[in-house]
Amino acid sequence: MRQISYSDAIREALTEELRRDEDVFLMGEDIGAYGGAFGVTRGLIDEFGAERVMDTPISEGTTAGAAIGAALEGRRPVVEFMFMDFIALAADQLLNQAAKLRYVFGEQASCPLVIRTPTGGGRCYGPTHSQSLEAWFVHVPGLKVIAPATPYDAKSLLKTAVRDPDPVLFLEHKMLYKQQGQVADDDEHDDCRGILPLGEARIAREGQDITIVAWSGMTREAEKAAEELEKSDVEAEVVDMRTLSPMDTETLLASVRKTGCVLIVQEAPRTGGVGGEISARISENIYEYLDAPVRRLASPDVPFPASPVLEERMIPDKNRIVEVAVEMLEEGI
Amino acid sequence: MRQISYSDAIREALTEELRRDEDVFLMGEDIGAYGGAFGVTRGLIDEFGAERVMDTPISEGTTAGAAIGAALEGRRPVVEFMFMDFIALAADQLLNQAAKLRYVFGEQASCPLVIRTPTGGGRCYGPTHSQSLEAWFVHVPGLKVIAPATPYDAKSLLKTAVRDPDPVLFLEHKMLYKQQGQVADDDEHDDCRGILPLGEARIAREGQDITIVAWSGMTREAEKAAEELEKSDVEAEVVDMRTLSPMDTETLLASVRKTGCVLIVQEAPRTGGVGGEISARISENIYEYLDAPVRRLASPDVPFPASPVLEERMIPDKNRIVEVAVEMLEEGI
Amino acid sequence: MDENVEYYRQMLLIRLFEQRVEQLFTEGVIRGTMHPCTGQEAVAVGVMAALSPSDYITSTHRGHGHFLARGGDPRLMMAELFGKKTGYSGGRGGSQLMGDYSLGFLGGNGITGGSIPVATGVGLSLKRRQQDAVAVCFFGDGASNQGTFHESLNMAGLWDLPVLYVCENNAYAMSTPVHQALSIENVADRAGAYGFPGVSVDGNDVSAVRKAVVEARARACRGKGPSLIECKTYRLSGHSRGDQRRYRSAEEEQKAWQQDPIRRFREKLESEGFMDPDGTDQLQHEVQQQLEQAEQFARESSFPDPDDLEKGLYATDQL
Amino acid sequence: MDENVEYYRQMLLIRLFEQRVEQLFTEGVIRGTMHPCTGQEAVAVGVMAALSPSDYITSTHRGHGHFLARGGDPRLMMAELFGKKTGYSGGRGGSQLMGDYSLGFLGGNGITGGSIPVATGVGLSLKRRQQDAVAVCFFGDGASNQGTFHESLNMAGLWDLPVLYVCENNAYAMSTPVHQALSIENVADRAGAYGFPGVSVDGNDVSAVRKAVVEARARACRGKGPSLIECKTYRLSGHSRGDQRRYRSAEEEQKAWQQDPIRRFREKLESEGFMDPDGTDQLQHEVQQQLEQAEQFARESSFPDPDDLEKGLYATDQL
Ligand SMILES: Cc1ncc(C[n+]2csc(CCOP(=O)(O)OP(=O)(O)O)c2C)c(N)n1
Ligand SMILES: Cc1ncc(C[n+]2csc(CCOP(=O)(O)OP(=O)(O)O)c2C)c(N)n1
Ligand SMILES: [Mg+2]
Ligand SMILES: [Mg+2]
Repeated sequence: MRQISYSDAIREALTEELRRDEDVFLMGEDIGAYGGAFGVTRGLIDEFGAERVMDTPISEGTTAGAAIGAALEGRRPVVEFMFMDFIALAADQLLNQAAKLRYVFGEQASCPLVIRTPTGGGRCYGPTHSQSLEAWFVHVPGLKVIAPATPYDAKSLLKTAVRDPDPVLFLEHKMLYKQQGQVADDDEHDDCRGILPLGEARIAREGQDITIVAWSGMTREAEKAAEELEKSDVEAEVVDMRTLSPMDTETLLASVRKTGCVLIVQEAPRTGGVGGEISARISENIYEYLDAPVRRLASPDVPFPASPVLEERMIPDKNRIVEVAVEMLEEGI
Repeated sequence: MRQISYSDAIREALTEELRRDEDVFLMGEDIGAYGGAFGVTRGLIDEFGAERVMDTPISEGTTAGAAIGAALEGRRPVVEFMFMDFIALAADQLLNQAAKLRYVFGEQASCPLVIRTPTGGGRCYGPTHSQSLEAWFVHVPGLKVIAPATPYDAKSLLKTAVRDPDPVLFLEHKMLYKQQGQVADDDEHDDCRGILPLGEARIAREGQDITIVAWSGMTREAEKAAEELEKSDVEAEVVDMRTLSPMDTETLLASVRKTGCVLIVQEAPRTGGVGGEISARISENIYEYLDAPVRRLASPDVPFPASPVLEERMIPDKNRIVEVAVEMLEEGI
Repeated sequence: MDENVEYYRQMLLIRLFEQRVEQLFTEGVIRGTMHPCTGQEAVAVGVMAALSPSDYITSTHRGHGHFLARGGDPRLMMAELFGKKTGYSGGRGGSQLMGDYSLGFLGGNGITGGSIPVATGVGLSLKRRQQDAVAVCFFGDGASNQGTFHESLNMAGLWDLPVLYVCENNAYAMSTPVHQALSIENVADRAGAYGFPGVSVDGNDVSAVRKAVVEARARACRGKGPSLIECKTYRLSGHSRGDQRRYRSAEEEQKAWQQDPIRRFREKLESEGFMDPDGTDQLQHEVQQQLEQAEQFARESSFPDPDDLEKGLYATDQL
Repeated sequence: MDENVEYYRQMLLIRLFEQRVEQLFTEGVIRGTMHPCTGQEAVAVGVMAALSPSDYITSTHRGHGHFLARGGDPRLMMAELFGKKTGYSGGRGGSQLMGDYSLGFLGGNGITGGSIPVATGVGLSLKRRQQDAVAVCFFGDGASNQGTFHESLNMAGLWDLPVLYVCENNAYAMSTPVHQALSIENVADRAGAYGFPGVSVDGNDVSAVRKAVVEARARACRGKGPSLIECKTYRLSGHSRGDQRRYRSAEEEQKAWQQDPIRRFREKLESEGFMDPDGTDQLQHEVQQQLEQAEQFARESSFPDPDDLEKGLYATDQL
């Protein structure tokens, strides 16, 4: 398999799906000639033209709504929001339209819509360009939420998302765009090559001493922490949730059953984040397997500051993960 | 103390604060002559005039934003959104403006804004008029979230909210509006009579066998369940969170330390709700006091259906609470 | 039968449907809420009369009339209002959320202004298919003050989308008179800000409405883009059940009843010889029977099985 | 000193500030991002020249010029860009989020169109105070397509609020040419949809801008309500640092440079005898020195204490 970057992997997925299905098209601000703020769609307008790689006015709410309309009419729109922070402007359309259509109107109302958007901090972009708002959408029944951590998953899951008959939110972490990794090649004869089902977590690394649960950008930090922990003979298992909704509780529980100890790492501010849901599910289901209380490591409950020294303190990283994991193991024993 | 309804209590709080402070004013759709969809502001326009009880166009986003601007200029706007479902249209202004102002711009940026809005199901209003979206805003650092369950708390906490220097979301449950209860009287000589601080949970009922945690509409069901449980000699303690953000973890933990057993009851769909956060906090802090796994009772992960038979199945009620509590106590022993 | 008689029949069906439904709410037979379109029948019927089966329609919270005029089955609509399994949305949607995609009717909407972007997207899609079809977007005067109106009309104007924006200006948004919310005289005058035509028509005149829509539709199908059509009408009923209408006077309502589109239309048809009083009575009788059957169907239908509550959220998990 | 020379000085300050900041980003000294207003200096300076100290201003992501023209301290601005504790927002806001309420400058905004409702609310509040003050709302051509624009201008028109909506039409929203996003020719032409005046002025002419704002302000203070002022200008720099500007040609940019408001203004002032080349050089030198001091201040300031990260979220927990 080839090594390419996370953003190239996303571009490949888009390219292949645009080629495969005429109904697929892209909408977003500056995704054409500019190629999107992070260059993900660069060049696509040359192959597919402005009709299928559509620059939109700055109107996030209606862009989402228009994509819903197009989806209902049989298209497969893939929308890019430049930063996830701006999705709040489209929140109504996602919550009150997209998510409810099939449940209410039944099978006649198929809304195969994908919203792609970059999340997360680490680039000193400040309070309104650094947020990870997955918790909002995990709480919206009818939306699916994907947050891949590797080029392979990014490509494979995006292809799945585009083919999915329901609305999917696809979260790309800014700090991962340059991350290199293998991806599945397209195959003329096997349309489903490299396609991954939604809703399956991934064991990013095996271990039996402690489970570290992460998704999106935090997965990398968790893996680095696991490497570090190995030096002190701690074998950490890293569970990359990948799909947050629907959530793969089974894989998660299987890991915790084995290790008896779990640390959840979340980039979003602590309170009300997805980590709470994960923690609750573990307690509810396999409380008796726990050797130590479930713990969460997360950003504190403040907006993302711009200053590098503050942002660095804000976001959980390898060192903090190691620290807490060691603490847990010491207490737990 | 007098007995009045929850909606009268809210109207009293508004009346008293409008009288007390000239900078207080109300904005919202049809809150003037119509008195608001649930009649909460009925009559206020007669006393305070259309300048202080302002009907707005149907523009939730800008209404929130305009309230922010007025607050920054020194006013104390109290906005009504007709149903909480519509708050998604103002999500950007709340998330990216109101919540971040003080943290970023410092003390110069004071945004004393209250958003009042009815939440919850139980009236067959269907998918877009029944939602409880508190989880979204509990996850936004910089916003405070109040969800009172009694006329007393509604009146007292709303008064506190109006005087609070920061943005507050005040959630009123539709099924509580007619609920009767005592309230604190206004007192010419004591401006702070009946004022409650934000961020303190309330022990709605004492008991030592199991803690039932609830807020807003679910508190009543929890209390009814506790009465029912008493018949089988189970003494349930009901903790009414009242303020969801900041969250009073202390009161919560104290109760669970005593009972060793906790059931969280949430009206919103299960996944990603505030119940997860509460569960996680309990595990993190007093895992060793737990005799049984923390459990959540919530609506299933679907939109709120309109049909009475479906809505009835959807929302947790007294009977379901009793059932689960009994199950937990049996297992726990 | 003259097409005008058919329009009259549809208007009557809508009027009597709404009146019956309001009654059923008052009796407590139906729960939840509903927004009658009493007085606005000529808009629904006039618009639909101008459309083709390939067109799409998005509706509002006040959508029963639109649906009936497009051919919605009163039985399934009534069953939906009763919260029954046989209803258009299996009881899940209620008054505001029912639709029939086979009729191109994408349903009502609980969010004021919520369907304007959706219709715009349907238009975007239709334009690429280069079909002889348009998307028709109903919304109220109140909804025209939502941001989605602006964003959508800008996109439609920019891309010349085949979308007809039909504003039902019924003089009120709930209790708010139009001019306490709209900063100019006519909603139609806002079309200029988007570079396409806007017209105001008498929304109580089914022919005037039909004519405006026929023209706008032809324009859109010629690739010339969207139109904004403001139909000036009046909501003769309350905003929703339980509305005491304290915000307006009895005199105002009486005056409005003099413009009642149904009476006006009947008088016109009778005076022009298309109908006679006997024929009208006969029609009324037929419609009433149809509604009685619809109600009976709804009453006799069973409720959805609560055990199915969690089904049908995703395509992989069909109800 | 003639006021025009002062305007020139401010424009120069803005230009050199932006150039220096871009340079510091390129060198990696400053992190994050910034949006230079190079080429748009006449708008910022012209608007501020027309205002009184009691007025309020909301700005955008491209707000350094607005802030400097309103009297923002380059040292504290530079420190903010450096992420330092001495910066306007203590390093928390960065380029897009700094303000000084004592100057009535409510800060920039990271959300395109996000400040339009806020300014409208300030105007609402000012109107009730019946003070001689207005709220001035800057936004771009791109932002004018957001729903907030519509909702806000409708409210302002409805309630005759003292708000000046100043659209900086700099020909692009990021890479998108105005007419690939706006369905009509001029943003100003949208004012008619709200019942108040809209004008388009040469945004590269400080006097033209000033004059338009003076008139609009006087109108607002007479209780006549809002105005929309579109200042046509051109962003000579990239959208933000790192923008390769592949979406436009070198020729187009060269032509735009010929309209460089600073050179135009200097030539005018020199030809009219208000300044001579020596004076201009001297001014340039002074400004440069001021900026060097600002940079030194920023460099020498300390970073915020990471231990304070969680402070200052609520009034009860001050930093
Ligand atoms: C976003 C949103 N805001 C408010 C409401 C509540 N509401 C329902 S209908 C209505 C009035 C709508 O007025 P208009 O658009 O003129 O339509 P009409 O009711 O007159 O048909 C309001 C305020 C809603 N459903 N959605
Ligand atoms: C809601 C939102 N959408 C998109 C962006 C990203 N963005 C920042 S500036 C910009 C272009 C704005 O164009 P315009 O309003 O013309 O202002 P200009 O940049 O030309 O000054 C975009 C798309 C944003 N910050 N906020
Ligand atoms: Mg209306
Ligand atoms: Mg621009």
